[in-house]
This record gives sequence, structure tokens and C-alpha cells, in this order.
Amino acid sequence: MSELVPASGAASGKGGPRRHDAFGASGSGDTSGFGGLVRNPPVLASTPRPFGDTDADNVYDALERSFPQLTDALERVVVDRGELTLHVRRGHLLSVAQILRDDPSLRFELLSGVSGADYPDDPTGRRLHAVYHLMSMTWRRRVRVEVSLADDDPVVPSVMDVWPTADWHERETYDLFGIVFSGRDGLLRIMMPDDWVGHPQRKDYPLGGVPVDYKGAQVPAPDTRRSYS
Amino acid sequence: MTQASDTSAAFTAPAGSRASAGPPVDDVPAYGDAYEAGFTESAGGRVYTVTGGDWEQVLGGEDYSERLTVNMGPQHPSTHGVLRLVLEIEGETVTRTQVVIGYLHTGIEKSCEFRTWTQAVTFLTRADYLAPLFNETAYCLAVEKLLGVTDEIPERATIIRVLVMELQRIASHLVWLATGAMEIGATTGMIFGFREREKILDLLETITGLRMNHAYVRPGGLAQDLPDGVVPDIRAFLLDMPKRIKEYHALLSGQPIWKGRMVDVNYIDAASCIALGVTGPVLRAAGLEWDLRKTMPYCGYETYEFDVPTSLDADSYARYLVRLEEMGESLKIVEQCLDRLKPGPVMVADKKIAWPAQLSIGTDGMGNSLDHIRKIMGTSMEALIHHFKLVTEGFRVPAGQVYTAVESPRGELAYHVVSDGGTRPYRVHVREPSFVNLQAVPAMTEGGQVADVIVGVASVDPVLGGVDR
Amino acid sequence: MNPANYLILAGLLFTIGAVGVLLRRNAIVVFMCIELMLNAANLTLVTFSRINGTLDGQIIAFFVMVVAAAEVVIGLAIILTIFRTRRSASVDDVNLLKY
Amino acid sequence: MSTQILVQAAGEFTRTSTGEAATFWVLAPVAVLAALGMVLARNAVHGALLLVVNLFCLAVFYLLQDAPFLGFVQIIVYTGAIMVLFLFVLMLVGVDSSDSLVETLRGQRVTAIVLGIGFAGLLVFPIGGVIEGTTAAGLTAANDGGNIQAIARLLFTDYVLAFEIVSALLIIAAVGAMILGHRERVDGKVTQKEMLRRRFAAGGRVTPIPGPAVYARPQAAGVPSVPSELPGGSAGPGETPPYGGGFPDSGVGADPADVEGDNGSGAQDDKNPHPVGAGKGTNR
Amino acid sequence: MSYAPSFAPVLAASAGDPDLSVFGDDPFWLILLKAVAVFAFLLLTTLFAIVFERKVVARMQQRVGPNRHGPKGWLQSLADGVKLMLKEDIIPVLADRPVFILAPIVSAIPAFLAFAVIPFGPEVSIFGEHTTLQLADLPVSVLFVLAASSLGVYGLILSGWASGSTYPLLGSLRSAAQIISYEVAMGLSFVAVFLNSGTLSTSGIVEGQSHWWNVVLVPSFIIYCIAMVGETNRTPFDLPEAEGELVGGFHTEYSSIKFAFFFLAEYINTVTVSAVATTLFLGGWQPPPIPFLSHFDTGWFPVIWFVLKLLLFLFVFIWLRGTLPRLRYDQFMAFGWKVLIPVGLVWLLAVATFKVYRENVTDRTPWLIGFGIATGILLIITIIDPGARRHQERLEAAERERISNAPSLDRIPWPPPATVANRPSPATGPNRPSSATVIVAGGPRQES
Repeated sequence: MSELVPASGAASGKGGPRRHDAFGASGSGDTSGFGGLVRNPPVLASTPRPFGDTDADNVYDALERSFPQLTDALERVVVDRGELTLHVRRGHLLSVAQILRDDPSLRFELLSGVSGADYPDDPTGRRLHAVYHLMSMTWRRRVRVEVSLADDDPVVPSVMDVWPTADWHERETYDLFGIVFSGRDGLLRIMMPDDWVGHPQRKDYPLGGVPVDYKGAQVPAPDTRRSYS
Repeated sequence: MTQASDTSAAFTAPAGSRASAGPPVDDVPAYGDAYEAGFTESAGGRVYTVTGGDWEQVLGGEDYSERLTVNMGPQHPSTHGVLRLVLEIEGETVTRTQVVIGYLHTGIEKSCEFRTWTQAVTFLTRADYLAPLFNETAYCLAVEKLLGVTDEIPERATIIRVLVMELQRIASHLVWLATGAMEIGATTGMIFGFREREKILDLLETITGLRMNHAYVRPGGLAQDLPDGVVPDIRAFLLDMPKRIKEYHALLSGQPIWKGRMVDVNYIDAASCIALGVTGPVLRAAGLEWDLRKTMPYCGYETYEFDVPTSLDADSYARYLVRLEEMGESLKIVEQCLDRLKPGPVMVADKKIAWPAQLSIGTDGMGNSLDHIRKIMGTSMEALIHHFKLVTEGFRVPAGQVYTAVESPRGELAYHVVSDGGTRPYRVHVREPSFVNLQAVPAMTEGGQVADVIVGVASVDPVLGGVDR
Repeated sequence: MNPANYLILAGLLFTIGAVGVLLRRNAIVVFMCIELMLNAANLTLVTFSRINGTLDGQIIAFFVMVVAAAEVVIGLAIILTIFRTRRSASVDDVNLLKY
Repeated sequence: MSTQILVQAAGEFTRTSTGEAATFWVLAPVAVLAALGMVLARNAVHGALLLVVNLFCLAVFYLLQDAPFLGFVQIIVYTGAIMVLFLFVLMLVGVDSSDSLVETLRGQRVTAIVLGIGFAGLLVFPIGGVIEGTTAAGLTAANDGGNIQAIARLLFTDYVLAFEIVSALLIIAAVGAMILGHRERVDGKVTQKEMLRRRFAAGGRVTPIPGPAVYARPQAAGVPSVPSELPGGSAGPGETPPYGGGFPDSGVGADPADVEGDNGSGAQDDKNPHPVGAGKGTNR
Repeated sequence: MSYAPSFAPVLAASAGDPDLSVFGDDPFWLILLKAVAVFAFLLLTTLFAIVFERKVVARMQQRVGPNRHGPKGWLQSLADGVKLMLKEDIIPVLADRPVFILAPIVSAIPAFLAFAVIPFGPEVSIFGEHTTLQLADLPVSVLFVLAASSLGVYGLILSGWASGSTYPLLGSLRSAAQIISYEVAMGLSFVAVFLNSGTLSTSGIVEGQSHWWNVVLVPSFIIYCIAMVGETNRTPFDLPEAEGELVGGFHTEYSSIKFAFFFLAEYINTVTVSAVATTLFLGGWQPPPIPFLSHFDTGWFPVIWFVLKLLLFLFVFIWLRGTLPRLRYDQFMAFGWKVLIPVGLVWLLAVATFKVYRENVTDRTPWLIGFGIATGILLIITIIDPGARRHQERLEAAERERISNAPSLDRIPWPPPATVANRPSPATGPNRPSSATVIVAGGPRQES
């Protein structure tokens, strides 16, 4: 799960615990010797500063300079695999976005995309995450902004005023995840038919099984088949 | 309108009252309000309203003028698949363009979550079906970044990736040229474009085994090495193609009608492009030499010699020229790739990731080599088990999320991949350039003529398989 | 056959046109009825030309055609203008112009 | 048939030939029926087509009466240009502009028909009585040297003044039509480039307006899309959303009666005057 | 021959017109034979033209083209025709049925009509009867051609209107406007021909084209060639059907035999306008003015010349289709009204002047001198071209300004004006070397 950064993790790059992590099923009575390999349980944590990544440190410093209430706005800051993720509280999203776009030492001109992710087991209980990928063309770097939302209050302010391109991205995220972007118009389904029920990309939205023309057999839906995780 | 079907149960006031207003449209408020998203506080809690429009709102509320609503698509010869454009025209002038997508939504992103990391490639390759290798590469780069093996990918694999991607870029631009020319009525342009694309598809078929949807690039490397004898074929193509590009210039570039249809048509400047998130040739034709291969290199692009063609005109003709130039630049890169190719592995050495099979081309296409089968069946039970488990169960990828972008023929193609540490992707999101770029179509077409809409859509070069995913 | 039968035919056509002008209220149809009347007149002109053995009738018929073309162009333009503002091509609505 | 015979034949031109008679008796009823049809046709386009038939018949009559130039000009000018213009305007105006059948003046229709029949009688019977035994001089002499040449000679000698006046009239008519048809634009024609600049300068919505809702149920206009799984609402009475979109049922909108009120009266307009973002003066 | 007395004056020989009495002489069976022959010729030419077009275009596009049905694929159009007949005939619910059915017929019949006045050759002997190879001639036969083409318009307009859907309506609106405006240009080029030959009879025009004066008609010929492509809705002027924009334009909703009628009408129209062009401008059946060939102008030889010239035009039609994209509607109308018609008018004046000069002026010297002086002045103005340099400078300055304001990696544009002041200067921004090339406006970069 994305915000659950491995305590000692693949972020370090080569080798490390990845090898333990990469292969084998647990509890399957596997006799190959590969199963049951150790996997470090993830924890919910911020990456301590300095991040050890120049770009990420620069972005954070600049943000701190021009946005005094930063500690209020941010829940966590994660640097993983060289990518900076700012977990922003919903109420501060617009102001953070404005700073990210306009500050000369940040200048994230381009919103690459808005997408969502659904973590039903999120320890904070806010399973829906709206994920914004920003790119600074001037400084050639990217940053990820993430907002966690609860299932029963899936509202996040729209960033369409800051980056007009967010329009369709937000519509898609609304369509597939049910995240409502407020303060904008035309938040309509874009991928699914407009009378569709439910939001298909949520984890509890199943794929259907397929009936087979052989003695009434039914291929089970993919998510009801065996899985290894 | 009193027919309160079960579906309308959830309407809140604005929607319902508008519905009851019916045809007399005098009091219908400004068009935009119909789409306001909002909420009301009520006894049971907060009620969110997400309303939509209907033909009533599309057509009504307007005072009379000689406007006609033309529903262009989703079945229309010039909409690149199943794009739907709802045009409001006044005479021949377009006053409003609405872009409707979703007719090809196949749920690729969702499907990926139910297959192994490797199998997801075969879904994603079908998203942008004109540039499948870019999808594969971008996704595999993401998975490799998650795995932390980015630096362990063999050089030969990376070079071949670049090679096939650049060939594909030419092929994709050729399809754009062909379809764009066809839509303007230049049938010969169409045949010319598809003629050369066919050659590239032949090359790619030789390399990957398939003309489209290759599933050639895999996490960790490639499905297989270059087959014997393909390098001379590519070299022959490299010799031939520049002449063909000259032919396109001769047939189309200077032609008064061609220029008349494209020059100063569908203008969109760089600032507007960035505001709308538009990348790729459209942005470069607006003057900004933004090309991820140069600006945020991946796959070792920083080591190749090539130029980024730009133009300042920001119209359809500039996009046409930029794409033609890009084909030439891609040829240069392909040539450098061929020069750099050295024998070596094409898959990461880590046997926990690398596909266990030693693939060879058998009589039935791609398959396991007999030696390998003999070895694992006869001598090593563990190898057989390993093979079995890796293929059926797949490898695990450490938890985390990454975002990798490549420069596809249409712009920034990026993958946001989340892993929960399991053998399946937890979430795969495709940042599709066609999807984003299509948002610019209204800005590019409103105020132009009906025929310009066709040119405009063609100049964006959307691939609906990628738009809808 | 007596060439003067043409005259009777022309008279009939003229009457039909005139009745049409009285009956119909679609301005464009009224206009077409007027065209019919003009053509009936033309037929008499051509017939008289033949009966009298001179070409003057044909010449005048020619002029009538030219004038008819001019009249149609202007008339249709007026109808279109009214249609734009009134959303109707009925002659009943044209009287609103005076207000 | 040689010229000699023709000259002889010219002497017999007091009466018309059987061929002409046959043509006349075939086409004259057609012309009358087409004219009647034009007046009676409910659909204006059908009326225009019938008028074309009528004009075509007249063109043939011109040909029969030694006026080949006029005959073809009739086809070219009337059917080829004038009637095309009529059809063009009919298409622009739209099909639904056909007549209403309501009489606005009482008795107008009957009066018109009676007057029409009377007028026809006045025209036809006296003419029929007077012309009995009329003979035609024929145009053989006048057309000597060719019909076109003869007409041209007359046009540019005796009628040259009228010709010039008529040509001036044509030009005036063309200019007049242009002025009438031209719509005054305050700021000239807005090009695509200009519209793009305004679009981004205004700070309004620059991205596409959502498309119309194709699946909205019922099909009638005015029913918004995204009907059944609005956040906060259930899928409808007695139905729960099957999958993930389930928000806790707010209770509002789940009651059918409530909905009926919503749709029927529109009285709840005031209930929700301020959706989120309205205060911000957002995109539109 | 019951019409003979009434038409006799029409057909009478006259000073200005050629002797048309020969047409009055034909026995009934010969007229019938000629009518059937013309009909058969048109049908066969259509069948041929379709395969010819597909084969020639295929050659131009380096592919094979139809090669399955009949010897080398030459029966392809027959197969197409049979296929079309067997297709389901669909009439849309919203269509106006009678008009919808009438329209294809209306568009096909006038296409055949015009060919009645086209001369295939001079006098020949058929079964002992002397007759010209022409179904009929009138003193006004060119007007007859125009009349037939103006009737053909109805097919397109009505089909679009009657289909009851948007694209056909747009298509028929376009075709109405298109045909009306291009008929004007066409008529102007015809008038030049009338002026030059002094007659409206097709056979007379052909007869009169044996001398070199015809060169004055070259501009009119070019205007006619352009207008005829517009008249027949062929590429690059195929806006009423424009499958890129209007799907199929006026015939979108048509299928089966009705569609076949439109197809037939289009090709017959193509043949007809080619025949008219041959007749009015290229000397019809007369042999080309090459010394050796010009003797073959009697008997049946002229038919060969006629057909060869016709094929030449057909080939040009196909060539255009293989080369050119479609114009946009406004460009097309602007071209018609702003270029073709003014040029046609001016040239009409020139032809009239030339005619008067040729017939009435005896002392030519002062005329020639005046003409020379006028040409010289025009030439000098063209060469000196005052104001060109200033214009060029202004253009260059604008171009320089544009390039200096162009966005680049050091100046990434961003819309909000409030942030303009905050933009990082190139010095503080990451100053990576860029290897961009700029395509100069208006043309491809010659080398990269």
C-alpha cells in the first residue's frame, strides 16, 4: 500500500530486503524452499528529513519557505524510490496547489494527471486517495500530492482553477472511484455510461464471472480466484 | 416529467426543478449552472449533487439563431475510432464543440489488478494500439523501479527497447499521416502512409512475433532477443525511409490545398497547451521543445544524438511538419541503436524476476527451447517448480508507488503503479496523452469551420483505445 | 388546335396562382404562387408573339424573367430576414413589422 | 426536310400541327394539375417541386411556339436558379415551417375559391369566345436568320434602353439581397485564434463542456444524467446500490413522494440555492 | 416525324447557324438507333470509367487495383453493380418517401440528356443513309446542355433534403450553393465560346474550331475545366459528399439501387462534362492539328479522336483525385466567386475585343502598338514592384519578433499573468543545453 512505506525498504535501491520480499507464497504448504520468505511488515510513517534526495529536499525547502502553515497542511511526507509524495490535508489542497504552481522556485506548471487509489484497509479509515502528479517543466522534476478521503465524505476541492487540465482527470476519478471534486461544474461520468451504478475501480467492486458453455460451468471472477499477497 | 422513476429518486432540488421546467426555456439559467456540482444539508446528512446535461439543456435555453447541432460520431469516418463530437454550427462555422468519450472503455486498468505483473503487459499493450511498445516500456520501467532493478537491466535490452520504440514512433506518425490525409481527402497520402507503416510492422513482427499488441517488453527486459537477420532489414529500411519522407513532402507539403486546409487552422499556443496539459507534437508545434527524451531522459536517451523539431506556428500545418521531422529524428536514433548493439543478455540476471524459460523461435512461433525443457524436466525438479510458480503465481513486487513517464508519439505517456507487495499490481493508472490532449479540441476548433474540426482532431492524433483504456 | 388554347391555359394557371396567393399563408408558398402568375403571363406573351408574327412578345417575356429573378432574390432575402427575427414564415406575422 | 419544304409549310401556319396539339393536350393538364398541387400541397418543398414540373411544361410550350431560346432560358433560369433558390431557403427555414391550416380570417378560403372560379370564368370564356377562329401569323419570317439572332437584334436596337434598365435592376437586386442577407457583426468575424485567446484570457472554462447525457432515463429532455448513484442518495426506492458506490442512505431522495414533489413543482428550488463553489464565482 | 412542322422553324437553316436540316432527314429507325447508341455508349463508358479510375488511382498509389473479375479485373464494375442491386434497400423513417425515391432518378436522367447534342463525328453513311454522328442539334444546343445540368442539381438537393438527417441536409445545402456559383463561371466560359464561334449549336462550334483563333479561349477553357470539376462534385471539389466531414453528404442515407443511381449519375456527368469540354474547346471530333494526322477527319475516324479526347479528360479527373485533398467550403466558394468569375468576366471582355478587332479593324498597326505599350507598362510594374521591399522588411521584423518571443525551455509559458513577474530568469533556471531546431514558418526544414 502506497502510503505504507517499508520500514527498511526498497527505497535504498539495490539488494536489501527486496530479495526476501519478491517471491514465494506463504502458508501454502510449499515445499520448494522458496515459500515463507521473510517480508517486513510496512508501517505508516513519514520519511525523516533530510530526505537524501536533492530534488525532494529542494522542493520541501521551497514549500516551507513560502507556505508557513506547511506542518498543518501536510499529514506525511514520503520519499520513496526518489519520488516525493506530499500527503496533504483536504482543506489545504488548494492553497498548497497554488503555491506549488506559482512559487518561482517550485513552478509546477503542468498537472500530469489526477488519479485515484482505493485502500479499503487504510488504518486511518480514509480509504479513497486522490493522487495528483505534478511536473515542473522549469526545474525538471515531479512531485506527487495525495489526499486521503473517507468513504462517506469523498469530497475534495477541485484544482481545475489552478490547472484547467484537471477537468477530465477529475471526471475520470469521480467516475471510477466516486471521489467528488467540489467547486467545479460538469463533474459527470466520462468513461462509464452515465447511468452506471457504482464506481468500478474501487476494490470492493468485483469483476463478474463468465458463464461457460460447458455443462453450466462458470469461470469465477478473477478476484475470487487464488491470489498471492 | 412527473414520471418519477426510481432513477430520479436521488435528485436534489436544482436538477429536479429544472426537469420540471420543461420545454419553455425562458427561465433556464445560464448553461453552465446545469453542471455545478454541490451539496445540500438535509436531515439525513449532506447530499451531494452531481448533475448532468441533456439534449434539452444542450439545445434549449438558446435564443434562436441559425444554429444546428451536429452529432459527429461515435460512428463517423473521421473521428479516429469512437470519439463523439457534438458540434453546434452556425452556417459552416463551429460555435461550440463538445467532446464525448468512453465508447471504448475496456477497463484495462481494472483488469491489470487481476493478473500478475508480467501478464499486465498484455493488457496495457492494447491501450494505445498504435504505440503499444511505449505502453509496455513505460509500464515495465515502473515495475522495474518498484523492484529496484532499474540499474540491472541489461544494456542490450535497453537499446532494443529504444530501437523498437523509435520504429514504432515512425509507424504511429505514419498512421497519423495516413488517416489525417484521408480525412482531408488526399487518398494517395493515405496509401503512402500505410505503405511504409506496413514495412515497419513487418520489422516489428520479425522482432516481436506480432504486428501489434506485442507484449514484447517485460519487467526486467525483453521477451526475447532480436532474431537473426533483422538488423540488415532494419538497415535497409533506414536507407529507404528518408526517400519516402521526401516523397511526402513532395506530395503534400507544398501543395496549396493541403496548406490551405492546415495553415493557421486549429491554432493553440504553448501557454494554452500547458494549461490544458497538452504535450507531445502539439506542444512542440507551439514552439516549446519539450520532449521527455531530452528533458527528463529515460532508457539512456541522453546518450543519443537527435534533435527536437519545433515550430512557432502552432497550427495544424506546424504539427504536420513537426511530425514529419520527428520521423527523420527517430531514424537517426534507430541507426545509433543498431551501431551500439552488442551481444549480451536481454533479461535481468535475477532469476526471481527473469522469465525462466529460454525462449527460442520454434515452428509454432515463440516457445521454449528444447534444451531448456530437457534440462528442467530431466535434471532439475527445483527448476521446474520455480518455472511453474513464477509463471502461474508471478513474482512479488515490494510495496510502494512510482510514476514513470516516456515520450510517446502523442506526448507524455506515464504510468502510476502502486504495489501492495503482492504478485499483482495493486493499481495501475495510465496517464494517456491522447486522453489529455483531447481536452484541447474545443479550444482548437471553436470559431473554425466544420471541416477544420476534422483537421483539428487529426492533428491531435488521438487513439481512442488509449483515451478510454 | 387553335394556338389560342395557350391563352386559356395561361388564364387557368394565372387564376390558380391568384387563388394560391389568397389561400396560402406561408410566405414562400405565396411567393411561388406569384411566380406561377408571372409565368402564366409569360405564356400569353409568347403566344401573342406567335399569333402576331413578331418577336416583341418574347422580348417582353425575357424581361419578365429577368425581373422575376431579381424579385425572387430580394423577396427571399426579405423572407429570410423576417424568419430570423420572427421564427416564422407565415404572412400573418409580417404585419408585426409595422410595430 | 429541306428548307424549301419548310418555306412552303410556313404558309400553313395558321393552324397548328397535330404533333403540337398532342403535346399540348398531354402537357396542359399536367401543368394545371401541377399548379393546383402546388397551391394545395401542405409541404412547401413538395409544392416547390410541383411548381418545377409546371415551369418545365411551360418551357416545352415555349419550344412548341417557336421560342427555343426562351424555352431553354426558362429551364436554366427558373428551374435551374430560381427554384433552387426557393428550395435552398426552404431548407434553411426548415421543414416545420409548413402552413397551419387554421383560418385566421373567417370565410377567407371559401371567398378566395369562389372569386378564383369566377375570375377564371371571366378570363376563359370571353377569350374562348373571341379567339374562335383566330389564326396565328407564325414566327417563320421573324425568326429568319435564327431565333437567337433575331431576339438579340431586337434587344440591342429597339429595346436597348429597357435592357440596360433591367440589367441595372439585376445588379441593384443582387446588392440589395446581399445587404438584407448580411448580418451585422459588431466586431467582425471572430476567428478561431481570437476565440482561443478570449477563452484563455477570460479565465472561464477552457476545457470541454461535458457531452449530453445519452442514457438518461426517462428519455425526455430535462432529466439530468448520473441518476441512480448520486453520492448521498440510494439507487432508488427499494433498491440498494450493488457495489462500492454505497454511501450511507441520507434519507433524502429515497422517498418517492419527495421526488414527485421535486419534479412536479420545482418548488424546492430554494432549498438548494448555493451549491459548493457557487460563492467562489467559479468557472463559468 | 409529327413534330417536324412545329420544330421546323427552330431547325431551319440560318445565316448564323450551321445547316441543321440534315437532322430533319433521318428516318425514324436511324434516330432510334442513334439514341440507343448514345445510351449504350454512356453506360459502357461509365462501366469503363469506374474500373479505369480504380486502376489508374491504384497505379498512382503503387498498388494493384481491381484484378479479380473478368480479364485483368475489367469487369469489376459489373460485379459492383450486381452487388449494389442485391443490397438491402433502406428508406429511413424520417425520410420524405416520394421525394427520397424520386431524387436518384432525377439526378440520373438529366445526366443522360445532355449527351443528345454532343457531336461524335461528321457526316457518315449508316446502312446507306447519310447522317451526322449526333443525335440532335439545335440552334441553342449549348443551352440545352446547361438546362440539363441545371435539372440534375435537383437530384442532389432533393436527396439531401428528403433523407431527413443532418449530414445529407448539410451536403445538399452545400451542393445547391456550389452548383449555382460554379454554373456562373461555367456560363461565362461558354459565352466566350459563343462569342468566338458566333453560334450556340454544338456542331457549329466544332466546325468553327479548325483554325488557330481558338487560343484566345485558353483561359476560358481553364475556367471551364475547374468549373466542371465543381459541377460534378469530384475531388478536390467533392464537398457535398466529403466523406471526411459529412460522411457521404447527400447520399449518406441511400443504399442499394438508389445509391447506384447516384453513382451512375456522377460518372455519366463526368463523361458529359468531358464531352462538352471536348466539343466546345478541343475541337470535338476534329483530329489534332498535327500535319500527318489531320487528314483523318472523314468517315468514322473522328469518333476515335472524340473518344481519345474524352478519355484524356477522364484521366485528368482521376489524376486530380489521386493528387489533391479536398478544399474547405469557404475556400471553395471564395475561389469560385473571387477568382473564377472575375477572371471569366475579364476574359469575356478580352475575347469580345479580339473578335471585334479581328472582324472590323483593317489598319492594325496603331492597335498593335497600343497593346504593346500597355503590356510593357504592366511588365515594368511587375518587375519594379514598388513597396515590395518595405513589405518584406515588415514581414521579417514580425518574424524576428515572433522568434524572440517564442517559448523555449528557458521561458516556459504559464498563463496566469500574476506570476509573470515571479518567473525565474534564465540564469537561475536550469540552463541545460537545448538542441532544438526551429522550422521556419511556411516550409519544411530542408536539412536536419
